[in-house]
Amino acid sequence: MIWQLDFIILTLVIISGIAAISIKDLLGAAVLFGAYSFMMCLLWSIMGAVDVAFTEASVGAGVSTVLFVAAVFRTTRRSRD
Amino acid sequence: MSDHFPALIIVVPLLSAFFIAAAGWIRRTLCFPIALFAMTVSLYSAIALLCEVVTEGRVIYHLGGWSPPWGIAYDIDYLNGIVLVVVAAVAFINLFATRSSVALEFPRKLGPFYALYVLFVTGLLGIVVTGDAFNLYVLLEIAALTGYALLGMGEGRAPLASLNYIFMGTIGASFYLLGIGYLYLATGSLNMADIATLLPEIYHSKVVLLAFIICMTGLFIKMALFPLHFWLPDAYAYSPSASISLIAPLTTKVMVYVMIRIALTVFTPRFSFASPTVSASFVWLAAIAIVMASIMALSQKSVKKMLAYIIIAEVGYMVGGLWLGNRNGITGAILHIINDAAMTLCVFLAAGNILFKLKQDSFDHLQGLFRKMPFSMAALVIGALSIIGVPPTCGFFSKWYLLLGGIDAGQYGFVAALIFSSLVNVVLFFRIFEIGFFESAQEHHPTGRAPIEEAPLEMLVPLMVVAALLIVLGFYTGDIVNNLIRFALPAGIA
Amino acid sequence: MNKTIGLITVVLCGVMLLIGTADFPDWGDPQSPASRHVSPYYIEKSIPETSVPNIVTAVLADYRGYDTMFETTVIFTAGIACFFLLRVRRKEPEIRYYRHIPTGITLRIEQGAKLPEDSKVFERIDTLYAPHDLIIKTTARLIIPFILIFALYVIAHGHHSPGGGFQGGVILGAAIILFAISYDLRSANRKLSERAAALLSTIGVFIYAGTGALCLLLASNFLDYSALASILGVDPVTARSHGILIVEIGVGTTVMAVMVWIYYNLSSRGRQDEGL
Amino acid sequence: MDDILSILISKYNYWGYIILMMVGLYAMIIKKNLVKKIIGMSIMQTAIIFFYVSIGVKKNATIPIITHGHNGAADIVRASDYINPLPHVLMLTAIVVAVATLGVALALAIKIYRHYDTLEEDEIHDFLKNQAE
Repeated sequence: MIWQLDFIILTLVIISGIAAISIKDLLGAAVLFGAYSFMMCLLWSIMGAVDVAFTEASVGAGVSTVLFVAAVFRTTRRSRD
Repeated sequence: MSDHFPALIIVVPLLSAFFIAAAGWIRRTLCFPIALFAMTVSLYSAIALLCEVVTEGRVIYHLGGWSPPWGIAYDIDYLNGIVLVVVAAVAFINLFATRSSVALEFPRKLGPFYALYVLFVTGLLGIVVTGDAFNLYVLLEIAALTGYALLGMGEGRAPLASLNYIFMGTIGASFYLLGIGYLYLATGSLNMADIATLLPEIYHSKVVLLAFIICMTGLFIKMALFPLHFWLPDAYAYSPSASISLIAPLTTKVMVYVMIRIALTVFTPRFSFASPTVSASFVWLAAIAIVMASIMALSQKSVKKMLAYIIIAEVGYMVGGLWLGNRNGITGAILHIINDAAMTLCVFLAAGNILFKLKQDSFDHLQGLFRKMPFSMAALVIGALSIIGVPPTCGFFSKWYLLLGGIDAGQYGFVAALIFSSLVNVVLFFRIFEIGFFESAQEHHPTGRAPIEEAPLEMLVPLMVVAALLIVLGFYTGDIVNNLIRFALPAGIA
Repeated sequence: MNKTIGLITVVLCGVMLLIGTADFPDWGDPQSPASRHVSPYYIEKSIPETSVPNIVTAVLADYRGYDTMFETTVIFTAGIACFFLLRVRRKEPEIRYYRHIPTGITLRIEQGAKLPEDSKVFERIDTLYAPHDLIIKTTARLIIPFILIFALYVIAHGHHSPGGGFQGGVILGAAIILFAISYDLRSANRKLSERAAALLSTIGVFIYAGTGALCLLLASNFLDYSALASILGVDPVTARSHGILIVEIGVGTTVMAVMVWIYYNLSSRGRQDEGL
Repeated sequence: MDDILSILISKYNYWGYIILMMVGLYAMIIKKNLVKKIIGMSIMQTAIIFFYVSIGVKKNATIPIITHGHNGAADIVRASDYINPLPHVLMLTAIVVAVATLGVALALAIKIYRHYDTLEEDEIHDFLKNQAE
């Protein structure tokens, strides 16, 4: 495992996490949350946690995002913060 | 089969929950009998288990045949045994008492309701019975998830209150999980008994201290200790009355049990009570919680919301009792788990009966209720006397032990808070009685429909049983303390 | 005001946690307590005791199988909770329209009248009717079989490679959700109705707990799969391996059904008529 | 310089988890939008999972799948060759719990929207205040 690579991905994770909670459009937030989960899954597979990474890829980046999109679609995209 | 009581107590309700969920789609009338069967079996096994603990000592059950620390084990001593019986008994009695209101409130969703009911009880029983710190987290989440769903089904503000409960509950559970992670990092084990043997070598480590603080913070959020309580009143006040009389008596009490378990079994008294300043600050926190919750209860205008603040004050009693760190204090805390579960059940069932007939519970509508619903109101009086702490009822005795513990430890602030809250409770309940007894009765239902009468018999009988239980528990306090709670205390407590 | 208090709480939490890291063992240290005490046992004994090379699967479904049973129950609970909270039943509208696809004739069906058979010749049309996009529909039809096969592979091959019941179940569920998105909720409901999803979720978790209870009936401890040896006709170690496979199938079924069930309820606000 | 770098390498993952945890808590406490709060909740749960996975890492070790299968059972499996599998197992469970909580939270959010027609917490409070008057 290469710590430089690990470090870069960790930075990306933090950036997409902060972006997900600060963007005004909720659909965008849902998609950014998907990106966050996917980066996280990469990070974990670098750390050797293949099963956890696999689960996060299918749950966090997959189904969670779909559920978020479904909920946003059924409510509203508008957000004031 | 008798060797497998520890497994039966969980497995039977769990399997029944699946049958109920399936029956909800096939034949709805089957749901209640299956739930009844599950609760009966778990109550029976809980009592049998407590008897086994009394006769043979600690019971350890290896799940999957793997011995701890590699596998998960149940570890039942006096402390779990007592709480198990309390949880199973409350769930059993409440199942009868709420049958009519469930049929009224969720006519089309009986299957999911009873499945969630049984799963909630399974989760709590699992929390109490397990000897594995991580397993406790998973069961905590089952109890919490079912709780969110049961509370969120109410009218109006309930979903928002329940969503706030989700946020706070998740923060609490996540903090607990993080604390367990710190313990795992420091010791490499997840089994409570194993952690307890490994910890003494590393008591000085910051990781252990932090694990302790994080775990306790998480549990304080979960049990709604005063500054972290704000999710509870709304969540409880707007919930359907069929679910609240199950959740209110059990959730906070089981969380207090978890706190006692973590503080006494995992960290051992040597660590938990090592620094008098830490213990004293927790006791002060509890004292402030009691006083503030009592004051806030005074300003409420509906029965359920007032009771919710009383629950927060009661949590303060138990937290304070534990952190007094002496024999009387901890005895009082454990005894209060039993008594408080019983009296909370009693008052919430009474409030449920009032709501069932009146459809609302604000103080303005209680006039003349003593004449209209004499039995429900009588039960409310007994419950209230117990919460206030009037002698033959059980509430007096646990309060007595707590007071003794406070005096032993020299924590007069806590003693004063206890007395203050008793006085406030007198005011709170006598206000209700005054409205109900002296103010002129309205001849008709507030909305002008059928006149109010006593709740149906199947709701009254369980309520009467609970009210009688409050007095019986009071008479047998000596036996409970001497034969059960005395052995639940760990060695090395003054 | 609230914002400041919140910010102070958050920063305090962060600082507290940061101080704690000072006493952490170095990252990746093989001699840290976490790697020395319990976990070596799993690594060294999982093949001799369960004959499962993927240690995570062995620990997940056997050594700590009780946790996993409740993990499945959590998912099941979430499914029931979403249904309990959201589901509303609406009466069918008085007048419904069906189109006979070969001829293009539209039929008007009034309350109480006999419905056309639920066949491929008729198509329901109403205000909720969403025309499908040909490209998306065809692509989904091409992809879904492969996703399903991959999901089954993930469940079945969990012993030897990353994966297992949970991941496979999620992928299975995702395939059905993809179908529901690319067609519409009504078509998906015809393939896997809500009732079927609910019953499947129950069955899956029942397979898990029932396997455990079966061990109990065979006079072993709960979830002790080696007791299944007498039924399966193999030695206890292989029986553990088979037991893991059985419970993984149960987990997969529940997870698949619940994911679809939650999606149905969330995407239609509990009405089960119109999806995304 | 080397010292600082080695401290950085040995601890930065733990700092990363603390930052993510703070981001999640911040969103849950301060944001007013309910979906934002739910996202914050998920971020916080992922941060804890990240912490657990970091505990399990072992230098010079491979993923916890034993490579030589059934026939090589005679080979000795050394614990130091494989990454600690226990945190992974725990975190699989935690991920499942997270997605279950997410589902219930979103269901409640939709129920709230059905009732109040908004997802902003302060707007809901205004609505309730107006209703009470």
